[in-house]
Amino acid sequence: MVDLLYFAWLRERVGVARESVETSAVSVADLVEELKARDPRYAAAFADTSVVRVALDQDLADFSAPLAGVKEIAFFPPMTGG
Amino acid sequence: MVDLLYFAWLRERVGVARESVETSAVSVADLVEELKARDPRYAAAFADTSVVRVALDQDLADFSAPLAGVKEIAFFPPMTGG
Amino acid sequence: MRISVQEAVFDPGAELSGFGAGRADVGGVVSFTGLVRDDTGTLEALEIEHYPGMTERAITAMVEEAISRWELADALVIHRYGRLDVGAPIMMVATAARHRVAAFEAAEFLMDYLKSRAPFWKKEVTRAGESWVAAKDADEEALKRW
Amino acid sequence: MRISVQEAVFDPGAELSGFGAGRADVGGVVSFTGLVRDDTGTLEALEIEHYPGMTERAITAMVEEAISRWELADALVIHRYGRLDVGAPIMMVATAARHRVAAFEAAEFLMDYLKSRAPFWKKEVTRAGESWVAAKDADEEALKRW
Repeated sequence: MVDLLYFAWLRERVGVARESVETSAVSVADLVEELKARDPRYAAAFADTSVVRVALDQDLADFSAPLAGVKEIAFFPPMTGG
Repeated sequence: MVDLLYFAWLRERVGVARESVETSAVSVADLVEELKARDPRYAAAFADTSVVRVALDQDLADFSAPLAGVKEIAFFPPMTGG
Repeated sequence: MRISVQEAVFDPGAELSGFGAGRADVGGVVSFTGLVRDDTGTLEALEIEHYPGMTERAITAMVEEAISRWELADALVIHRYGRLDVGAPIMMVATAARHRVAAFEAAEFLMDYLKSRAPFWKKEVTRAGESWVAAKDADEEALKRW
Repeated sequence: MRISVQEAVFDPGAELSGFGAGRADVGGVVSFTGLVRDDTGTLEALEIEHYPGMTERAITAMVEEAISRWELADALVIHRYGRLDVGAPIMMVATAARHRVAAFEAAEFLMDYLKSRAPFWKKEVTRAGESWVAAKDADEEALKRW
């Protein structure tokens, strides 16, 4: 089981802020494909992954990053702090 | 009559902060030569004019600037504000 | 160093008071305060969402890098989340260094990283509706200078 | 805008409080505070001489140029003269603008000009004696970027 977190408009499109999922995806990109196939809400959220950022256990990562050992995966739009 | 002002180490070398002089010098450079000829204190103060700045009526000027109409001439080292 | 991620409003002046002061090895202190701006006259509030846990972690890493790179004597970051009024402070950065150039550069570095690498998202709430603020290409570009 | 050339000590935090705040057109406020630094552990005081009249005139011209060039909403310059203790504030600049880059640039422009174009002269007083601080070539060079 891995925790998925969504922020900002990704949270709004997916409809939840946090969920736990069972997955055998080996990379972030694989997981995103799995989610998109599962429900139109995910397909809408991940329609354009060029505007989606990902953090693995609270560190920014690439979509090609492996998921082995990761407990918390967060998806969000480009950050707008400051 | 024109007022001459000296600041920082120029003031210390000339020995006064302010004085009024009668001069027919047409430029700052002419005035400096006149002063240097008058007394060793001025010769010491103006020994290296590359480290002397001048303001005419409180505006920075060049040594070649004309003195016509000027009431206040200030000599000082490069500024160290901030 | 002090890092605070908070909902409460703060007073930038009170935060600056005493920061980097009274020590012999600090020649310059720079502060930046970001405020809620209303360009159109229709903004009711700014809502800021963040990622608790990662936020503090990401900011700590930035501040530690700034301290070591510019040999800062001290650094401060405050960043708010939640609902913010027009004109209110959003965040603040302060840096203390021996020389002014280091203090300025470190503050600008922190601002550039907070903009694009700290997990905050801004939403503008107007009478006409709500919209997420889009990240600017210029902000991403700004990171390249460091 | 506010310009103050003064002998009295001031509190940078108190000066920053309210500066550029509570208005809808300001997105960023930058402040710089210069403090008396003691690199050798022998400094007893910094003595600052200035040219009354020209000082205010020169600073006003710089601030007016910064306001028009960066479309500042507000600007503040405080600069002390007389005898200053180690760790005490020497001077302060603050700028308020729509965007952070303008506020940073305007503050750095003012600092660069105050360093080399405002008629102040610093003397270091140590137990071993007194010496005038020499202007740095780097400070004169810094003006070229503007």
